Amino acid sequence: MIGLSHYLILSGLLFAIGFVGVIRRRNLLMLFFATEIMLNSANIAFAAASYYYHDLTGQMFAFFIIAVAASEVAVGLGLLIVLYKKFGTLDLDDLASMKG
Amino acid sequence: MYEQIAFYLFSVLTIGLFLVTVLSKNILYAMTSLAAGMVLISGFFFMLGADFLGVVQLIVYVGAVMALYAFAMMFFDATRDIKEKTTNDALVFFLGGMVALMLVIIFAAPVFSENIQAMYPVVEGVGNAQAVGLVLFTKYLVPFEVAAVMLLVAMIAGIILAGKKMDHSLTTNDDKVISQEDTK
Amino acid sequence: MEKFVYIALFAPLVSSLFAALFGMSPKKTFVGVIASLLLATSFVASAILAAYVVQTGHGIHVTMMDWISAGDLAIPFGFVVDHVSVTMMVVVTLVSTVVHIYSIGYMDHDKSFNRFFSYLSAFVFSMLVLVMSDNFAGLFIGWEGVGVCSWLLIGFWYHKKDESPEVNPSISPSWAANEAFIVNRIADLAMLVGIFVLYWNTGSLQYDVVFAALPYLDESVLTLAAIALFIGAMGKSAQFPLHTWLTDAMEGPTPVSALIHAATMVTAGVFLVIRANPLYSMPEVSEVSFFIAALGTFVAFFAASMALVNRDLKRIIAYSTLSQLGYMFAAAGLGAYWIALFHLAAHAFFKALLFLGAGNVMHAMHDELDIFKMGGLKKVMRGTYLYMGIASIALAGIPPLAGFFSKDAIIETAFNEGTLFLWAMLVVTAGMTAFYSFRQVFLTFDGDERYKEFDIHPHEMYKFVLVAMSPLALLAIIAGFFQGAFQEFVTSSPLMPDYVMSEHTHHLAIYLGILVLIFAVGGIVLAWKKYGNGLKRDEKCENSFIYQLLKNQYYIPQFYAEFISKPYYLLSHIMWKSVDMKIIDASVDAIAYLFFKGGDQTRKMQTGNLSNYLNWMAVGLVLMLLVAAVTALIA
Amino acid sequence: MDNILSVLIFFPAVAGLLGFVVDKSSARVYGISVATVELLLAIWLWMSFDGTNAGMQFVELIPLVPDFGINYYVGVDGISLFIVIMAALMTLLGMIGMNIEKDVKNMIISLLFLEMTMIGVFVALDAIVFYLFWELSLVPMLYIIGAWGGPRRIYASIKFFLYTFTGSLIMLVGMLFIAYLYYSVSGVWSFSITDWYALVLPVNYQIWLFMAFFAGFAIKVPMFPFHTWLPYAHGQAPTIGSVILAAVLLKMGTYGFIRFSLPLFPDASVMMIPFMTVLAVIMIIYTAMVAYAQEDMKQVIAYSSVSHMGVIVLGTFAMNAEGISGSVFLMLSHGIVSGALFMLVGVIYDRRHTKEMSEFGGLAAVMPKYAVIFGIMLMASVGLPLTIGFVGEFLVLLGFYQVSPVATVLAGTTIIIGAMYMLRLFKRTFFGPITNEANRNLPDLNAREMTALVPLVIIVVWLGVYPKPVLAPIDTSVKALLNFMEEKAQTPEAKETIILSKQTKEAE
Repeated sequence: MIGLSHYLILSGLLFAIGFVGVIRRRNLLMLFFATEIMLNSANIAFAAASYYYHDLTGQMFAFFIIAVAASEVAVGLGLLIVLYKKFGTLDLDDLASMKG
Repeated sequence: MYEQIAFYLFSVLTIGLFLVTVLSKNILYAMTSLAAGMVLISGFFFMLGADFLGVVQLIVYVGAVMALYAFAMMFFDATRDIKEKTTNDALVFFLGGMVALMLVIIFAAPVFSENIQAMYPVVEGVGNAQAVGLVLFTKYLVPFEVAAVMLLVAMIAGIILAGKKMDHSLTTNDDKVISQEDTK
Repeated sequence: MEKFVYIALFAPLVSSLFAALFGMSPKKTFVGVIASLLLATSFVASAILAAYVVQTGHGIHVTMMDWISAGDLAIPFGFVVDHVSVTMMVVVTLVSTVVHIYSIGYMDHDKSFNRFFSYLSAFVFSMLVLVMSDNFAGLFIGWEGVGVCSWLLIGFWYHKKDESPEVNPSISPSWAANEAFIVNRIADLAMLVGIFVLYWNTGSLQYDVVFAALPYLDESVLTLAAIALFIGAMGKSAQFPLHTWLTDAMEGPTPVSALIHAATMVTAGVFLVIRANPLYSMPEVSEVSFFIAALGTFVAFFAASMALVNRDLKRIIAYSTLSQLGYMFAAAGLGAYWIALFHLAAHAFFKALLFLGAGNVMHAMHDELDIFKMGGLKKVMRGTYLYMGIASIALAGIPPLAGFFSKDAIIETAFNEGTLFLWAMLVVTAGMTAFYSFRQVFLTFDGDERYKEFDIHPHEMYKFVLVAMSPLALLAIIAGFFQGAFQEFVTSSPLMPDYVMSEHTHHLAIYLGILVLIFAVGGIVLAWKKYGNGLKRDEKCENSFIYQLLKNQYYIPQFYAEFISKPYYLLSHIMWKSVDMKIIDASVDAIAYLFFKGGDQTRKMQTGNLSNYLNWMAVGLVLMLLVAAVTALIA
Repeated sequence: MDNILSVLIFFPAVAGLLGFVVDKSSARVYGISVATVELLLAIWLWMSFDGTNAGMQFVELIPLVPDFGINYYVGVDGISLFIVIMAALMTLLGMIGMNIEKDVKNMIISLLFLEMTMIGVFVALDAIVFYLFWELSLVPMLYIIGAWGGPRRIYASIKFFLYTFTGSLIMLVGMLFIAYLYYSVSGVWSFSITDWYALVLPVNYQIWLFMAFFAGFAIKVPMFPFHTWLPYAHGQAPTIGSVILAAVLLKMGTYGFIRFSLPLFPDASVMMIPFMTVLAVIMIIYTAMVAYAQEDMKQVIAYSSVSHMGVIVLGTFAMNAEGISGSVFLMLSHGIVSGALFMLVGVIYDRRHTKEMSEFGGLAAVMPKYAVIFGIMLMASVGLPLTIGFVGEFLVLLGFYQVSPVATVLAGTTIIIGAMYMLRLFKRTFFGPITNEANRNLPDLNAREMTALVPLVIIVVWLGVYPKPVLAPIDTSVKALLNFMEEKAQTPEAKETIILSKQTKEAE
């Protein structure tokens, strides 16, 4: 029988994949992808919790997460475009302008 | 039984697809595999009885977000392989592995007991979409509206940011001119 | 009668404030005149009060208002005019009136004439508060008040510059003033402790309450209170080892020396012991009382020895004052309080006279004080010669002048108490006293006119000044005759135990008196032989060890300078530069520096590269998860 | 006027805000008028204060965050009343005596805000409100030192700010912990000090909390060894800054001990007497010695402040009405006297732009009025009877004698070594011949300076001769405080100490 733990472990694994992406990649677009993965892993966890506890709150959260993710993509992509126009690259190593 | 098969199948596929996303050098592959992974995740939602969420997932992610990414990619000349120095792989996999390990340990451990009380129990005999609607438009009305406004704002922001100086052709003007104009 | 109490007390204050109004303007003679008149008013009021006390036999006690009240402590401004205080009031106001008038002449050419009167009257006010107060705190007000006035007056010529001790032993008036103030403060601390002890054990500071409670107190408490109060008295009365300030205080104008450092303020210590006689008479503190007597005797001898060789006119008189204060303490310590008070009064008259005479000499000699540079002045200064002669005879203890009666009584007391060693010391000291007073008189007024070498043209003081001095001269002559009356008057007070010689002593009194007289006359004769016909320097004697030792005041000032003042300054400097700056402040700064350095080092983490930041974030996340997992597993 | 305290707090602040629109040339007049009105209000407060009532008066309570029991809660008792008046007085006189050309308007506004925070601290009865004003007071002071100070003003102001801020953060933790304890005992949140008074804490908690509050107060006082910010702050601050700093801001620390430490932690306070005594005695003697070695006039007075604050701290822990009343009175007298002394140093600094003693000498002849006022303040500073300085010092030493005679004698050396450094200062500056030609034609005090200084002289003498109008209300409140402590103390040792220390033999 598939239990809550299964889903949570799956969610954790997906989160770890997204996490690897975040720390490994230098391209901003790839970072966005990785972020999406992490968000989705969280959504799975919420939906699973919702299902196993018979409580809609988890779904509500997942729902709002999707809304936030959508906004993030909209704004984030806009920013990426501006950045690309300005610097011609999306590589983080070339964008380091805030050196302390 | 079907449920188990579906779960493991979907899991393996999702993990694989997302790994491709994360590790692929080609941005197009990455995006495609991401889109596929999203579809599979909506499958999980359906399995979990969150029909409405699954539909939203399909529409928003696979439909809207992926479309946005696809359009954005056109700006960035995405067909060629990305040349980037990746962070030291040993470190990455150590950290990633640790995170995975931790999460698995935490979630697998039986300490998180099951005594959580449902605040908004699923109403029996009511469809998921209907139930979601009931909660969403009563208890979560204000957050919902706020989310709506946020999306609107995000949309406008996206248009403004991306749409600035759309009349300039990126291919004819070189970067210097643009950056100079930006600083004006 | 109450109004006379207030008149006597506040007339000097009014005088002081009036003079202060003109403090910054040029000399105005009327300021001095009005101040003197107000002082005379105060004297008259005091005299009326004295007559009242004599007639009725009881004192007047007034409470003006509350001063400090906190917790259970309540200190009023209360004044008591009883047998003891009225004696002091009369002495103080009389001497100060004379000194005020004298100062009109003496300070004639000083541009700070008005200021001087302001200070002088303020001093008298403080002194009256001291003697009239009905509680220890009030006494302390006056105690500190006279200290400040003394500081102001010693440092009156503040504009003089500091010199090396070889040129001027007191370095400068301002230095001497500070020394006097600080040394007195040391004693004041002890006095405060005495006050605290009495308060916490008797619940009050009023004399009557405290004295009534004395029999119920422990021995340790009584001893502590007695010692502490006496240390306070030692400072004011310049007893060894706190005596150095008194000779340095001679930097002040001479009227100040006459009033403050001879007649009144320095006797405040004796007054305190007399005032607190119920405490010092307690059998539990007999050791303390005996110590007072012994120290007094020692100081009498010790100061007289230094006076033997000194060349400074005023310092000789200052040492003599010290010596006489020693006599007073000897009497008080032996329980003969009324004799101490009697000697105090008599001494005030002739010592003030002596100082004022010295002031005349100084005035004549243009502030020259070295008696080796004087001589033969009697031709030009007849009046002064007469006055100083009278005062010196009185001081030397030649009958029938005042000094004989009062001093002889003290010496007799020492004999009567069976303290023969003290008695012998006092007798010898009496001889020394006669020697140095007449050495000074002869060197100043007789013999060759050495001043001519220095191109000085001495002249006699103003007439009115000499007239003003006459009451003192008169009293120096006749005060002794009132010994019996005085005894009867003072000891009729319940607070003043009588002291009568035993039968045995009484029989021997005449022989004892003659013995003292022999010593005194011997001293005078010796002085005449040595100095009567002019100054003959004796190199060998002057270079001898003892002469040098005496001349350098037993090297005590040098000792204080080398082992107290300088090390204190050095230590202060170390405390500041090394401890405060290098240890405490530096450690605070080190902590700040640590943070600053830490920030500076970790700044390198801020590469500006987002990827790098993400890596750090990842590390943080792993750590947090680790913590979460571990705590969860432990729970 | 029931809300006189709110008026007192916020009138200067509102006036300060309005000050932004005042013309630059009339800013000074504006500031002085506002400060005068404020002082009159403060005196009105005194006149309508009931001196026989030991409790809080003119209390105002407006809930701010009811869920956490945070209220705007103010009131005065005998202990705080006079410090409030002194804050208003010193602000006014400081403004009158101020001789600043640069940015007068900003200075006036800073001072008015500072006045608000100072009064706020002393009337606050809610810990959060207290803390708020406590921290806010740092800001105008930081600005005053940093903008108008001497060459090392930035270092000095930052040191001042960070040092005191660190201490008060620890104090805040203590406050929050008390609030939490209160909540766990009573089930309601409250930050009001009067509620906290009712809280009986276990002794070990008391000690920790005492230490937490100690960190805040001791740095502010400043107690040895946390005093090193003070010489810098004074050395670099403009005259007006030093005046306010010495007169009022330092008193916050000792006031805190009386308002918080004693009644909240009576057992810990009693247990800490030896510790506090040692620190206070070191503070008195050590800083007096350091003062003696100084070459700069202002530094002498700065260090002497620390030394005198040591006496105040000592009196606070005497645990009898004599000592604590004396300590409160000494706060006032030290405020008046050190404020005046700093103003006096400012006078000479305005003329010669130096504070080095070696630059002067013989000033008494050139500036007699100045010398007279300086002399009076000097005598008040060394605690001459019939000046304001004596009353407090005498009471403190008297009170502490019951606790520890040895410590009292050691602390009493303040009257000796205090005289030493002050007389040394006076001698080197005012006595002797005029050695420096630059001093020969210095003008004496002008009308403005006299206006600022003469009232202080009058107060010094008046309260020295007749301290009763001030001492009586203080004493009433202090006695109530002690009775309260005695009842609240749990350990028999503490109870015994409190009872013993306020008893004379006679009363047994």
